[in-house]
Amino acid sequence: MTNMQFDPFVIPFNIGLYFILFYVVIRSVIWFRGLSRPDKLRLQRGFFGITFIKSLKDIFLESLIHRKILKTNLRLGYMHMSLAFGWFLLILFGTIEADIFGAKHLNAPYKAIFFRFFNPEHGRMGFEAVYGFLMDLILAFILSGLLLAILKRFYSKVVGVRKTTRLKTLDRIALTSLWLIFPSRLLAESFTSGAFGNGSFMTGTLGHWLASFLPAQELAYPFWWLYSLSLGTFFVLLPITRYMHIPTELFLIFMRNSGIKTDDKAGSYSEVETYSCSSCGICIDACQLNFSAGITNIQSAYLMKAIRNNEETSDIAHNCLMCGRCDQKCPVGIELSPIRMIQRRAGEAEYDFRNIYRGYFRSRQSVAAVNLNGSEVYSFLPETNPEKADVLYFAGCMTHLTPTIKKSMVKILDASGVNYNFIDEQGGVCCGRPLMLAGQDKEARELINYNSQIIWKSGAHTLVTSCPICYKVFKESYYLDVEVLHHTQFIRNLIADNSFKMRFLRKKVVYHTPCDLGRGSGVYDEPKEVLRHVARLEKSKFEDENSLCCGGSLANMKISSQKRSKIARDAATELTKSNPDILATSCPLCKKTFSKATETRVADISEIVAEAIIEPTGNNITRKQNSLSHELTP
Amino acid sequence: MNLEGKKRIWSDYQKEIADDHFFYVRSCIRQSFFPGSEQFFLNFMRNTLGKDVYENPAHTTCTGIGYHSDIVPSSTIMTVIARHFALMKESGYKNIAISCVTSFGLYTEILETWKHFPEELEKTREYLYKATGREFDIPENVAHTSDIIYKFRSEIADKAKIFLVNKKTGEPLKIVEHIGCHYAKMFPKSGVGGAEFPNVLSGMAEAWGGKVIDYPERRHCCGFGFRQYLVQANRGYSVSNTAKKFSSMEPYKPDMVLTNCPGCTMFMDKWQYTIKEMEGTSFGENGESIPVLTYEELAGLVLGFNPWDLGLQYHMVQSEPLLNKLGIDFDSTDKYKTKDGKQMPLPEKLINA
Amino acid sequence: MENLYDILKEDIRFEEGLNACMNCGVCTAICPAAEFYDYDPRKIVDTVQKKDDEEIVALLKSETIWYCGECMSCKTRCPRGNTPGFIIMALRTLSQKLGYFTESEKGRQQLAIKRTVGENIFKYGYCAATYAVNPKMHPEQGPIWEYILDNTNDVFERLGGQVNGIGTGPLRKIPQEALDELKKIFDVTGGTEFFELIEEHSKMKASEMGLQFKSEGTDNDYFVEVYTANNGKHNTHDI
Amino acid sequence: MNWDVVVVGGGTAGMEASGQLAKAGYNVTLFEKEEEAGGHLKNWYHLFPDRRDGEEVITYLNDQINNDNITFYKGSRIDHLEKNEKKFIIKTNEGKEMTADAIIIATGFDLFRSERKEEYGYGIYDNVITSADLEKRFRTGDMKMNNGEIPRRIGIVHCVGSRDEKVGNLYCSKLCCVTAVKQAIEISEWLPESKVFCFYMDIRMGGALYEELYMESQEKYGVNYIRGKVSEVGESFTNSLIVKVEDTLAGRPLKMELDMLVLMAGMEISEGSKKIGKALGLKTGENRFFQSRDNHFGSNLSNIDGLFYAGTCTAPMNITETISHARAAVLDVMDYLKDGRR
Amino acid sequence: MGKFGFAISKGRQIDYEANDRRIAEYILEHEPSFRLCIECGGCSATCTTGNFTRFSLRELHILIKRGENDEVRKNIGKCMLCGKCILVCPRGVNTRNVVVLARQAFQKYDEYAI
Repeated sequence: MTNMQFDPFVIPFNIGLYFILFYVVIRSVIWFRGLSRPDKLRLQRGFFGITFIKSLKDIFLESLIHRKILKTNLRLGYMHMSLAFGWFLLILFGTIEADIFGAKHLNAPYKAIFFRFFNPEHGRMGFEAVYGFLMDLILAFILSGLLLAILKRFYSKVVGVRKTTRLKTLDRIALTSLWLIFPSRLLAESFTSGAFGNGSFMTGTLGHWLASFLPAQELAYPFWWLYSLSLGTFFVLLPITRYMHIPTELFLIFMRNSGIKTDDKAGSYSEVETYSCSSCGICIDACQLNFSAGITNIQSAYLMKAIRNNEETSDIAHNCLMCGRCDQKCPVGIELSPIRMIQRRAGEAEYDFRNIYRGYFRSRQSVAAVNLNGSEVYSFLPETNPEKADVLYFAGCMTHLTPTIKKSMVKILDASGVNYNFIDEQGGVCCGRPLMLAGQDKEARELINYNSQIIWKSGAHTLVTSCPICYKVFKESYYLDVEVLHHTQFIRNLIADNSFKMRFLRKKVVYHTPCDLGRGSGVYDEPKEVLRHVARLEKSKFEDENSLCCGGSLANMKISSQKRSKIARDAATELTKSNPDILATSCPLCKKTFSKATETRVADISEIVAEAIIEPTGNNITRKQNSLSHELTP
Repeated sequence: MNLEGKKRIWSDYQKEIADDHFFYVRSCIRQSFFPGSEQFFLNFMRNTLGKDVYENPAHTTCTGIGYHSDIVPSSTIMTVIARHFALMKESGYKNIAISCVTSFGLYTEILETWKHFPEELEKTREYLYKATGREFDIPENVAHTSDIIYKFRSEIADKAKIFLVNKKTGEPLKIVEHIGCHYAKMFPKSGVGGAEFPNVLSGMAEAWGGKVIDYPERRHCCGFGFRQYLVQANRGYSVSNTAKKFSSMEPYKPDMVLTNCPGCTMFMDKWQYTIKEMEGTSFGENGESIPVLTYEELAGLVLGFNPWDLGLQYHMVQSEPLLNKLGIDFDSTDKYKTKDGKQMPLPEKLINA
Repeated sequence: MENLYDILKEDIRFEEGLNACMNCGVCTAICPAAEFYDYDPRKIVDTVQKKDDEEIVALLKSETIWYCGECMSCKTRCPRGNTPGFIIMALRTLSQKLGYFTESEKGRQQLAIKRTVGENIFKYGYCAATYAVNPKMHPEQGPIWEYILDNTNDVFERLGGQVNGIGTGPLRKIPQEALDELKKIFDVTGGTEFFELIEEHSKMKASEMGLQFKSEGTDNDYFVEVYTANNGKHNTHDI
Repeated sequence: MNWDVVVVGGGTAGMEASGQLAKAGYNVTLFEKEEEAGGHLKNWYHLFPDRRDGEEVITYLNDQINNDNITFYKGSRIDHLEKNEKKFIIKTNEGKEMTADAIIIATGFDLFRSERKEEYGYGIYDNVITSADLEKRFRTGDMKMNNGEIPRRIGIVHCVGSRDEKVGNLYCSKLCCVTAVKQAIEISEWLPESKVFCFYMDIRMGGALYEELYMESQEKYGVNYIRGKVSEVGESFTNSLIVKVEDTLAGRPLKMELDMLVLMAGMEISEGSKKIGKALGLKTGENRFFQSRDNHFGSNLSNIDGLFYAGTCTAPMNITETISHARAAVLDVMDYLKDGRR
Repeated sequence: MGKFGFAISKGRQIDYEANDRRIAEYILEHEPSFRLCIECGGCSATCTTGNFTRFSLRELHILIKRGENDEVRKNIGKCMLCGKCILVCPRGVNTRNVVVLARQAFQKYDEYAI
């Protein structure tokens, strides 16, 4: 039987294998076709460029080794790695083995997979034995991971995740078949080696022992069937289960590395992203709605699943703080928030917003052009002609509810001696981001046009805002040829060129990075720089990318006020563990939310700075007299 | 609906109504649109009951319509009314019988005002003397002519030729009453039965065998609204309010509307025509409109007067359907004849005709 | 100028009508005008009791004070013993005294009323008289009305009328002395002066609006304008 | 010391006062015009805000007056009451005659007679009932309308007979708001399918836990609140009630059909109080309740030495306040009867 | 107007029976805090839109509950969703979601489609 070339039990495996290969090829063609023209070019360039190498590296590190998961959670990482990487090795070395020891070169894949069946005599001594040992080792490696996986399923704490993703029936079948693959291989090989009295440390020993009280010869064959069957089922089910993420992630990595980004509308890339989600559950752990508010069915993993299954997503999509913590943590690097935004927009009337996000053209003409289509909903907004100034200060709606911030900013601006204009002093028009977050881009567009008009009519070169929400939208969605600064950045510059003197406050300060300023816009350091100038800045457990959300976020349409305050209390408790004198932030909304949640004084950086400013002698204030007499009451 | 409860309320509002020797003042609208009603009242009081009702040729309007459309100052109307009191005094009368609800409301209001603001009374005395050299006393008894008919409702019942019963079915006639806002809404005590459940008309109707219907918009204004009717541009308000009332009473299928105030009578009659013209809707049974009668006209019918001497033929909504229900055998040929029996031309496009 | 609230206070109807409003809305609930106009008597009372001259001036020039039908249903139920109707009458009088009434479409109509009802008082001794009700100005009176006017004497004779006759009865001729007394009363009590005010301000407004104006009668553009104009904006507002 | 103190009125205040005096060893004579003590409390099913059973309080009060120092005369009225320089002389309708060293007047309040708000049609339209009627219905559990059907939409009218010049009561009866909220909740519990609408001018939730109850009524029971005083009630063709009100917060008149209307009758000084007040020339305030000598520190003192007020004969009060007020009256009596004071 | 020179107008009275309250029910179903409003007007006072034009969320809130949908439809679009009202509301009503839901509801019941 040495030269046996074929046995019917390999059929299931073959069917599965060729089916999935075929499917993946077709699917990738479709995805490629679905890309926008520029993205197609990007991908081609990416594929035939040096980025190719990088992609390979990433694939190795992320898809096989699962570096990111390993970083955040060793046990979970090991689980993923052992399965992915182990399997990869098994296939690799299996093929080599078949190639070296097989009857001839370039065997059909099944020859490698079922090598021991076709070469039962193999591996008694010498190099063969060593190789056999290696193969056993790999299998053991996989099985160890598999053990973890099974434990995770029934007892998720083992791998250190608080919450594990829920499954649908097909996933279950696929999962079982996946679990069956390696044990059945183990048993199949063991029985075979048992029957032939060979095999290495694991298969050999086990086989020997089994053969001692079981008819190994007869039992081996059914287990080879089982092995092939489970492989086959797994492959066939792959496309309709979450395990599609295994092949999909490869494409994702290529696309990302070629510089493709998530669009504002559903497209190939967002689809590839959704399919790349392995439901590892890291986003669930990262989500404050989960661990503070006990809302456990809206996290990104569930959103991805809902999208994959074409379920109604609007409730999930809108019930999110958009803090971006999950984006940061996602091991696959899926742009979760942009995908959520796509879902929020889905409900609304079709509107092409690409230009605004990308800000392709940023000339005044284009603004004028855009303004031609005029306001429909907000036609009541008056024509305004702001007085000319170098710097514009736009407090923002939320800042109007925190008058101390307004007051402090006015003090700072006055002290700085810049020629500025407080454009929304008497209450301005909303920046438009809240509408966007609700998915109502068309309406947001009208407000953006309106504000853009005012901004460039004023002829200013810098726009300063106190509200990270406004800051993000000014940066991303306005066609402005002015420099947009958050007031922390502006103050940092002022300090840099000594615009005013400050005394050092003997106060212990912990800084909370607002979501839209930090993760949302990548502004982490300037605020801290400023704080270091005026007070003693302490670290907290939640710094920078890892910072928490205050819970006040406008992005969540659904959450109740009670749950908001729960989130705020938990976050505040974490941040004030070191009993700072001040919990500093740089967002009026965070300030307002935290003020209600903690005994510690909560202050915006501008307030602290204003406190530290040493009043300039003599009046070098260049701000218009009329706006000097300043209404501070909310 | 619990009648006992109503009775309790009515007992709280027992109004003092003089028995004889009335000084009669006419109404702008009643005399111009329903002269037959005023004639019946005098005729009935004088000839049937033998009471003394005096009408002074020199009495005039109270200017109430002008006052309530804000072109007549209050001091003016007070003095005009004072002049009527002067005429009373001169001709030796102490009880005034007022044919118009708006006037009645104003007489009551002004007498109240003089109580609270004696200086106003003094001012009025001066004005009147200055203007006419006349002097006046405060009347002892102020009654609307409907109060008086109400007072003598059982006398009428005794002399009744017909009762308010549907001859064919034997059922009592379904009557919707409309009091008129100025009768008691301003001074509930001044009206028989008060403001919420006035008894002045229902008392008559029930005394004469009819059944009064309460309907959701019973208390609602007829829609006159003075300036809201007097100026064409505003009449939408007036007609809309009437329409509201009628659509509210429609489901009860009333046989007639019994009114207290000449204005209301005219509007509820004429607006039915207008609404029919505008929207083609009529509110009575089988496409007919609902006859609107003054209490005098109704009393007249009960006493067996000839409907055409009461002037029913000069309403826009003709009352034949009602007369038939009551089983009154009227002479249609007599309908449009002059006093001395000369045939007049026949009007066209009347309702229910 | 004297504080407008105090001037209003001098009007006994205002004195009577306004104690203190607690905005319960019992008046508006049953107000015939509130139903067919964008009108809320409660708000008027509330505005007036703020004693703010600017707001009162705004009222005097507004349409809203002309919506009330003076049915006085509001007097019956007010838990604070106010009478919005009286307050409005006082406001209307003041608006005419100060000439503000011509600022509003509804206010301008005062001329039409003066020229019809007002004149009737002197002509016939009554606010309304059969032959004063012109079918062309009163189409809603229907065919019967034209009929009555064509046969006034016959109709009234049978119903006890005295068309232009001496003595008593409907449509009788009011003795000249009586009419003179009426006129005299108007002169003495400021009624005549009030009429003249209305004429005067209307005349000014007419020229301002560039409309033909005659010192009497109904056959001139300004009269027709005020008698018929309706901008259709009287029963809606924005939220 | 064996002073004789007469307490007039066997309601909450009278019973509590008698009990406290008796404990302190005074000889108390308690007069109640009805055959049973307990006053208005007898008719109340549940008390606000905690919804405890009124019976429990009655039981407490009965234990209070179950004391050998108390002589309790049921069904007896004071016909004659006068004071010579030292003692009060009392004659009752049953001809009893006695003297007293001090007197506590606890003659309480009457509920406003809702018939007097004619426009609401109490006693005229079926299914217009008062808050007291509703409490009775809660006891019997019979929530049906006259036609035997279950009311699907129920209206509650606040301020009936309170804050109303038309019935001569300008004052706020203070307890009707919270009673309305309590009853709205109870209705919703009896008839979960039905909707409740409260028509109010102001929601006055002055007491502890009142506002919470109000919020609960919205949150848990979906009770609707419409700001506006009901102007008139009529009957529709189908015999449902039609209320007309201004939805003042929308600035528009509103018309609504209801199956049942509950009138929150306010509090007025009782007829009994008036009689005694007349007989003795006791001062009354503009609200016709007895006027205390001082609003802040003499609310139990009358204009006659030795005669004291307890409870709602001086102003609307809830049970808690009434009991406290009664105890305060007892302190004043003791102080008055201290040796040497007389 | 026709031959009379005036017309019968539709009343302004809110006729509770005649009105359609599906919009309100839809909102109540998805945002229970909608019940908690006590009409204090805080939202209207702080409102960004209200700063520019006559727009009262408080008033709209009532009209929604009464089923005066035409007026709501006319005005609801003016809201900028800036969210100040949420921070002001003493009863923790999720005012922003109420607006969003109202807009959704109007789209849902297409006879009101905005």
